[in-house]
Amino acid sequence: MPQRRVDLYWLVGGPQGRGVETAAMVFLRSVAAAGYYAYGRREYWSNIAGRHSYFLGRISDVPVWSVKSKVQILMSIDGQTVIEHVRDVAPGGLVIYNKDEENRQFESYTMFSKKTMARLTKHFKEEGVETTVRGAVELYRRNGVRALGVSYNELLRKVGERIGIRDLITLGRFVSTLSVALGLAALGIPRDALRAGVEFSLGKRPNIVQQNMEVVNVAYETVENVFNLGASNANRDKAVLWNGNEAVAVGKIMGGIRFVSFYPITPAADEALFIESRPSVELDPSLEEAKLVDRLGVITIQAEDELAAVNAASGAAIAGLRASTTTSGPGFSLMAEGISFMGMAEVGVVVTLWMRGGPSTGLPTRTSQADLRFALHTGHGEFPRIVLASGDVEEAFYDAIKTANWAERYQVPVIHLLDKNLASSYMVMPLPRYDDIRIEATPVEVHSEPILVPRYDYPLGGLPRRIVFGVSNAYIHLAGNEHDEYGDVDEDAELARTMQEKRLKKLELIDREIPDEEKVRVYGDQGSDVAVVSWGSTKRAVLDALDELGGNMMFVQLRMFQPFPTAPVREALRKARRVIFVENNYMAQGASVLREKTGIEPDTVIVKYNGRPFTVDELVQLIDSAMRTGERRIVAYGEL
Amino acid sequence: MPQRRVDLYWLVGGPQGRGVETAAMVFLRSVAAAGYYAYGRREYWSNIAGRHSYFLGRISDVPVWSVKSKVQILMSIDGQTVIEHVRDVAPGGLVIYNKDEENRQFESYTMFSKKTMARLTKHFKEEGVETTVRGAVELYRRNGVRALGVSYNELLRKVGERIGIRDLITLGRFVSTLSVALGLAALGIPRDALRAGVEFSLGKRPNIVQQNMEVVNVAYETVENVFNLGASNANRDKAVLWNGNEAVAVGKIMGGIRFVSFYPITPAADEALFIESRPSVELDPSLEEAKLVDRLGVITIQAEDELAAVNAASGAAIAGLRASTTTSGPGFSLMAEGISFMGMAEVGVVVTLWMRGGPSTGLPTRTSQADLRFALHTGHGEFPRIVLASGDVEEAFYDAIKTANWAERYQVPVIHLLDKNLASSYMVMPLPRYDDIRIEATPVEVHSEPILVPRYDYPLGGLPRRIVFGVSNAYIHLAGNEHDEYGDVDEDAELARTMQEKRLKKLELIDREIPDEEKVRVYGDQGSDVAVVSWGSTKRAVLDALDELGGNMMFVQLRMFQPFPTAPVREALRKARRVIFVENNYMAQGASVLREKTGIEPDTVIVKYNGRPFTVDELVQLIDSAMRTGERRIVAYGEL
Amino acid sequence: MSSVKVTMRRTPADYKTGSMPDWCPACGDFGILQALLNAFAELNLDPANTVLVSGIGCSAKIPHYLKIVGVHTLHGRAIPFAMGIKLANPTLEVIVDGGDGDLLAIGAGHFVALGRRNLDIAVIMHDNAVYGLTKGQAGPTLPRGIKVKAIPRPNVHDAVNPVLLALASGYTFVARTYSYDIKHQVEVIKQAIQHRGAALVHILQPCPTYNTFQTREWYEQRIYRIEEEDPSWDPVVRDPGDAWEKYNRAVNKALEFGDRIPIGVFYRNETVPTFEERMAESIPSMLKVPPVMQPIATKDGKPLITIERYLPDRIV
Amino acid sequence: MSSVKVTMRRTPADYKTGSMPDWCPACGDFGILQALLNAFAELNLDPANTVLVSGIGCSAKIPHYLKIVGVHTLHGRAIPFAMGIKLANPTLEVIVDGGDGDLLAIGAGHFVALGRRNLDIAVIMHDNAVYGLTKGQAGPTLPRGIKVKAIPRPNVHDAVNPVLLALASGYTFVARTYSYDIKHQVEVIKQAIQHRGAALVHILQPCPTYNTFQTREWYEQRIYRIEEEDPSWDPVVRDPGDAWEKYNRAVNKALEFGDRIPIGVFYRNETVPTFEERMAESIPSMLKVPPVMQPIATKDGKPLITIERYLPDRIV
Ligand SMILES: Cc1ncc(C[n+]2csc(CCOP(=O)(O)OP(=O)(O)O)c2C)c(N)n1
Ligand SMILES: Cc1ncc(C[n+]2csc(CCOP(=O)(O)OP(=O)(O)O)c2C)c(N)n1
Ligand code: SF4
Ligand code: SF4
Ligand SMILES: [Mg+2]
Ligand SMILES: [Mg+2]
Repeated sequence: MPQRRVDLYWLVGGPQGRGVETAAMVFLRSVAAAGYYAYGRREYWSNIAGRHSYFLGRISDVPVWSVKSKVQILMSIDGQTVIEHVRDVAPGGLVIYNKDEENRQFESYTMFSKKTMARLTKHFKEEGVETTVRGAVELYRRNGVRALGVSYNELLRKVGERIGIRDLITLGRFVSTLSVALGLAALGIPRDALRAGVEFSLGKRPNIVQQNMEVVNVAYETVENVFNLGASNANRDKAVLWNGNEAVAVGKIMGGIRFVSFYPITPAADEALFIESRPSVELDPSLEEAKLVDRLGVITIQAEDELAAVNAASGAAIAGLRASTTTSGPGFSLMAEGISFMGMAEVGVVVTLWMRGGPSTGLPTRTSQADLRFALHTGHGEFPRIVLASGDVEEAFYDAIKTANWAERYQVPVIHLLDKNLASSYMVMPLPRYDDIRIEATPVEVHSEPILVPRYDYPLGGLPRRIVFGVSNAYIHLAGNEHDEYGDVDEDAELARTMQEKRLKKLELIDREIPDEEKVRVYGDQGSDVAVVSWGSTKRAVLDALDELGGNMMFVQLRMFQPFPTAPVREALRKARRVIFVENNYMAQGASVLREKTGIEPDTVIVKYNGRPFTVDELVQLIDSAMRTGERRIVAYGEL
Repeated sequence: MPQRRVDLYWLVGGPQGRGVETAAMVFLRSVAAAGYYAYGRREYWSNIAGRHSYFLGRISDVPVWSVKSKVQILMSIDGQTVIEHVRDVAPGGLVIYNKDEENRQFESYTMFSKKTMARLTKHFKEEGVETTVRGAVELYRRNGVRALGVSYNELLRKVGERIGIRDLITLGRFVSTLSVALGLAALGIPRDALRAGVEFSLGKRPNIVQQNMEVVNVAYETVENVFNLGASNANRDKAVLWNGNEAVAVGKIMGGIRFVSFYPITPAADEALFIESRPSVELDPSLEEAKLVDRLGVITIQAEDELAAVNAASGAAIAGLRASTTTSGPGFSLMAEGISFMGMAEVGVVVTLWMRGGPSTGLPTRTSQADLRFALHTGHGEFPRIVLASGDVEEAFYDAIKTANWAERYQVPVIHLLDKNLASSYMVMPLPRYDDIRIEATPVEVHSEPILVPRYDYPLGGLPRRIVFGVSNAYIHLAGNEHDEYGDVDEDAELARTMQEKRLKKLELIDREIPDEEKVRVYGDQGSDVAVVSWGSTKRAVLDALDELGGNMMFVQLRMFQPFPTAPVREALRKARRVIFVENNYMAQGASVLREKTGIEPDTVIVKYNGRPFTVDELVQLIDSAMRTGERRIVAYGEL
Repeated sequence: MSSVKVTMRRTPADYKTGSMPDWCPACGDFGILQALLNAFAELNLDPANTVLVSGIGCSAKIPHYLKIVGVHTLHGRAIPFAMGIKLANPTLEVIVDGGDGDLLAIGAGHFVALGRRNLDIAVIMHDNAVYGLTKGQAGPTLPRGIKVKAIPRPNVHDAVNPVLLALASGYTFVARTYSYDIKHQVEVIKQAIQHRGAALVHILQPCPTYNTFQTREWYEQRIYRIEEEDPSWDPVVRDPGDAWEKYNRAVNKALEFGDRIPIGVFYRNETVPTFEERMAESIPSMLKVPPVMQPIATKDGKPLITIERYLPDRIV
Repeated sequence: MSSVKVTMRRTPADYKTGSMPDWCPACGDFGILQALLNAFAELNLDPANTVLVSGIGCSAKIPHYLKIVGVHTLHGRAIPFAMGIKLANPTLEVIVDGGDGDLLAIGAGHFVALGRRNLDIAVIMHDNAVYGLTKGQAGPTLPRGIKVKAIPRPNVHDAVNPVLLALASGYTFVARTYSYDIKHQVEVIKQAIQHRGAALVHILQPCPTYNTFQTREWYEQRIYRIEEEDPSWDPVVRDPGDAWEKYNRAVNKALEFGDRIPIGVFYRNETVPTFEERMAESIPSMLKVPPVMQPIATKDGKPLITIERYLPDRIV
């Protein structure tokens, strides 16, 4: 991999529903077209239009998937963005803003969070500047940030002249392209890369492309190339630009999942909707399998609620189809009973849980890692389950395939833990290594005559039979009550004990069969003095922070929480003199599992629970502080 | 307390719906009338009529609440009972059976569990006796049990002659009274005590009482007094005869709960139905409060599902009423989202969870302690909660009052953990010490003018305001989304952090305010070498087992699991050289919490997960075996 | 319904909070908010005794914009919360606001159960036929085969008819109105609030952002007022004997939903006892002293009841 | 519906398992079990391709007594499970059995949603108006004011009318029958199974143990066959143009439930596309090769699709 020549942090913001997403997509696709890897995390309110929303990202020559709390370039669609992010640009950085809004008071932005506004008002007052966009610009300058004000109206009028549109309101639709084009010009991204960006986010209709390219032209005429990036000389391989929702959706399909049920909920629904919009997959006609069907179908069901979603997926899995349901905290809460049923009836379903800020409706569009314990213990009674947490979009993709295999093989609920940070964060990801992917189909029992089959007649430590309805020629009974081998209800005490043992012994089988490296991964030198332990989407920020910190440190990523890899984790941490646990929640849930399962007590937990993920610089500072002070609990405050 | 002069174990069984419950109630009330303490646990199938059902119990001069796996007297309504319990009578004991059924084959009992029948068939074959009631009788005799066969038909005809009923089918309704009357006669319980028993379970209609007393007479004429108990000379104080469902129901009402929502489910519904059948409570007219209302009302709502039940209780609590909902595993699973809401919106509701055999529908009428972890972690996101487990019916009663106080004061969900073993086990319980009961009403804010009040404006470490709708003259906003002090939705990062802290700091307040003895109780000498640790309804069996074992042993009862009393538990176990954890589940969940919270690893866990509670003798044997062998995990098999 | 303390006459502005709605421009919810403000003022409701319970959705944000008691609950569960509140204190005015998804998809079971109870609350349904807040998926009232802006394929579900479902479930007040018609809404909402029993106000609420099918124009071409077309229309049951016929007529009217959409009151029947009244049969004190005002203990915190008194037959 | 392999003619006894029902003596469920046995035999259903999905309740024990594929699920959730099964393999015959509590209290939301989907399954509702298995609490179809054996006070809920609710929800086959009338049941159940679309069979099922009000006698005094009273009764929609009128007639007939209780077919309309057909619009292969039979990987376990092929526009 080439040296990191370019490493730049960016932010684009504006009112929700007024093109922030479009802008970010133009930006990401453009820098990708220029040959860079890139990353962008979306932050937004639970609101359709008007609230402040932004993308925070990074571009580099190598794959990247983390951010810092200060960016080099801030592109703004509106003045509120300029105000909200007044502390978020690094000295020497650049903020591009609309001069037309300079005089606007805080209060004129009617959807400004009361709390944020109050805090910023205090800050502005303390700094002695007026509570307007102009005041913000003044503060940027004081911090050594270059503030580039241009009149968006003037530029749009210029565009209008070229494309024959007069009306400023109509021209307003170009403001998103304009805002990032100004930034891309300042970065020195080759202008023609922006065509890909425009086509990607606005479609290829020539008229639209041409109009937007005029916006680009005007921007490039207006702003000088400050950062001088040019095209990347990294010569990277083909990659895919997607977010976690999409990576998991594609992973599922690749992993053979053919049924995805959901009830709309942030940040899970986009995964299902992605499949729903591409429900039929054309096979490569040269494949043997294409003779049977030329187009594979993936059923997505928008259920009437999550109770229907989880149990419909169970139904599909019972019939023999690889099935999944996807949700977030509130929906997952409603799935507890259905998951317990899977445990009892031995049904394998992938339950994808995109964690968001809780409890209750909480912060529906913000991130968190606060559902680990709930995922581990959800559903009444005791039953085997697999709980796996992915560390980044790439892992999430591969894990979607693996979890599909496991659910079918072990006939247990498989809870795939992800979060909002992964869901709506985009990255340019190297294409998968298809050769490393295995779809492990479990053999199906097929009988020549219709026959009664005892589905649960399998040896202790083994697996239940795999029956496919309409294929196996078997009639079976299946029950959520305690049952005998035939699935018929019985309450005999000995039977209850042995069936319970059969089911729960599957956990040991799973533990034996799944390789350790799926369960826990160690980055850096196993013999390091200091171990940072974490799980889920904090992975990249931790790795980047350790990179910056240097020194004798390793990162232990916990991936599987049930069955928990006690021995490998103990081994990984055996030599560590100091253990620091990092996670995005209040209660340090991962650390509590570590303690419960291994007896290892972290020296410090670093937690964050304001709905925002860790940034790299925050971790650098807090890990360093943990090392110096030995504090037992450190809370991260970063607001980006 | 007097010496234990009488200590006798009993069982009465028959087909569900053919008077087993009536018989047991006649029995219990009769021995109570004779001055004894008594206990009886009900075992039954998830079935309305026909399956084998029985009560297993004990009578003594002192309060008792445990059983052994061998009884001294077995009273049978049908032959299946005689067959099923062939190993359950102690040598020297007595089995009373119906000679008319002697020739009946196993298969003639059409609702015999297939599994149980198969196992018994094997046993009978091995013993070389025929698979009939007669074969069973033969086995009893071989085990040194006296088998007393009488023709029930003959006796009923004799009764019929005296009360003027000829038809044997009609006379069949007396078989339940007959079966226990025969037993009570053999025990030597004074005949007039049975009048109380009959009136209690069949009502006081003179005709009915007289007819049944004739049954009693015939029984007493038929059977000689074998055990010679007579009336108790213990001279005990007034007591109450009830089961756990009833004790909790009354505890709730006494604790000020005025709203109980439920959706029918075993073994919780009987608690709500008990209140529903006594919804209006007449006040002692001499009370000051009786001037305002002469009859207090307790609202019970049969909801359309558990989602409605939990959220309706939340609604009542939000309005300011003490509210509770009661359920079992499947229903509790459906309440997860509502409980998470309580955490966020700060609503105090007592959620009574009667655990039963799981997962899923599981063993709906059997016991288990497998929902501890789920109760601790149910609901997405992080929020404060109280989780308390009661050890016996007496504790359950007092705890129902305390949890009502706590829910109101702390405005958090309070999960009261109980189980089927408590729910439908009857005991003669000493009357409560009313002077020890405190109903701690939290002060209500009342304004003179309607005014907007920030419900969540309270200091870190404090408690939210208590507003009662229609009383406080306040209008407030309340939300399950993250919110500001006014309950209005805001997503500001700093606000999210501080609100999260406010909510979760309540846990520390709760921990400080609630005395340690509510959280953990130590029985026996703190300095003992051996500590048996347990929680919930195993308490009495453990205590009785330790009594029998003698030696240097103490019992540590964990009661509160959230907030967990880490320091007191560590202190209690500080000197123990050996820790043995006993619980009614597979995964040793209580032990895992102990490990997580204190770092203490039990030397042995003794678990049982066949839907049946521990018996005393089983524990005596297994604790002893743990001591001798040091095995890490011991599974109990007892089937009674 | 409950009596309202009249201390002063309030204006719609008196019910406004400082919070600005964060709905999209021209959202139909603005009309509903205005109608509520007006209706509250015209009824002069006491803000401290008026409780608005909402679910989750664009619609469900409404309590934050109203100076009354506002309880913003869970998606689909507003009705059970409202039931708890109303029973805890039957003197409160309790109103439920929710979306079509909220009340008829995830909440359909509670919607039906409320009819069976005839609890005295008013349900205001913001029907935009989409899931607004989750970005425009098909709602339960969107007709089959229609592809609105944000859904990838035409809707595969049939629409449910809220008025018919309410009638089938036992609501004793059922009406439909339109969110851009403030006057009509205010009339209907006032009646619903004043109605003694379970009331449904089905509001046709354009969502300009996502419902690109049932737009303002679409509705305005179809809507008509029942009583304008049929001046003899009288939905009110004055005598239990009339109920059958009026109910049948209402059901038949409800079936009409297509090229022509009737708005107005379909059915109103106060001869059915409310749930509170049914409960009070076994708990007589409930309607005299609201449960929240009943004592729970003696002054010094001792129990008000004893087992000896409550359960004499269990004493042994 | 799906084609049935006819290998031999089966008798009712062929569908019996060894398990003995543990219902109470004279329970109405015995009649329903017999009717299912007969209907299955008359339709000669392939046991391995016939799936009976039940909830939880006395009623829900029924699959254990039948030699077909039996899936005994969760209280209230049989319909979603059945949906997953049917979509995974649309060639299966899928039948749901449940109680009134199962389908109309805790499961009411799914009951309504099934109508909106018109998924090709048949729902057999055992309506005993009580919660049998939990010992006799009031079920959602028990009339208000009635006190049956095990409830401590007269029922405070109004009854819901399953036939009306099904019609309001969009079921395209709606019928009522009576559990002691095997012949009538068999006829109706057969039609429901053969119907292409969502079918409800509402079975009046006495529960001699707990429903001491709606007894055998009670029902038999009230029940009449629609087509006997009105020989011109024709509930079948043969042309989409007839649907409106037939639906209206069915709704009006459904309103009748009191002193006289009509049994028979209320409505049958096969002109509405089934959910499977609607889904197949975007997934054409689904009805050709059932999803469970479609390949998920190459023979050697490699993916069948690549990102390059599936998402060409995302390649950068
Ligand atoms: C249990 C649960 N599932 C899903 C969601 C996500 N969610 C939020 S709003 C909404 C739908 C909103 O639609 P509707 O009720 O019609 O209200 P509208 O936004 O259209 O006013 C959903 C599904 C949730 N909050 N909780
Ligand atoms: C979630 C959940 N809640 C409650 C129960 C308890 N439960 C078992 S059967 C039943 C009701 C049965 O009534 P119905 O559906 O009418 O069937 P029936 O027994 O009358 O045939 C209930 C509430 C359960 N199993 N699951
Ligand atoms: S999405 Fe629709 S319903 Fe929601 S605020 Fe916007 S216009 Fe209104
Ligand atoms: S309780 Fe009723 S429905 Fe259940 S088996 Fe007995 S008679 Fe049948
Ligand atoms: Mg909506
Ligand atoms: Mg029923």
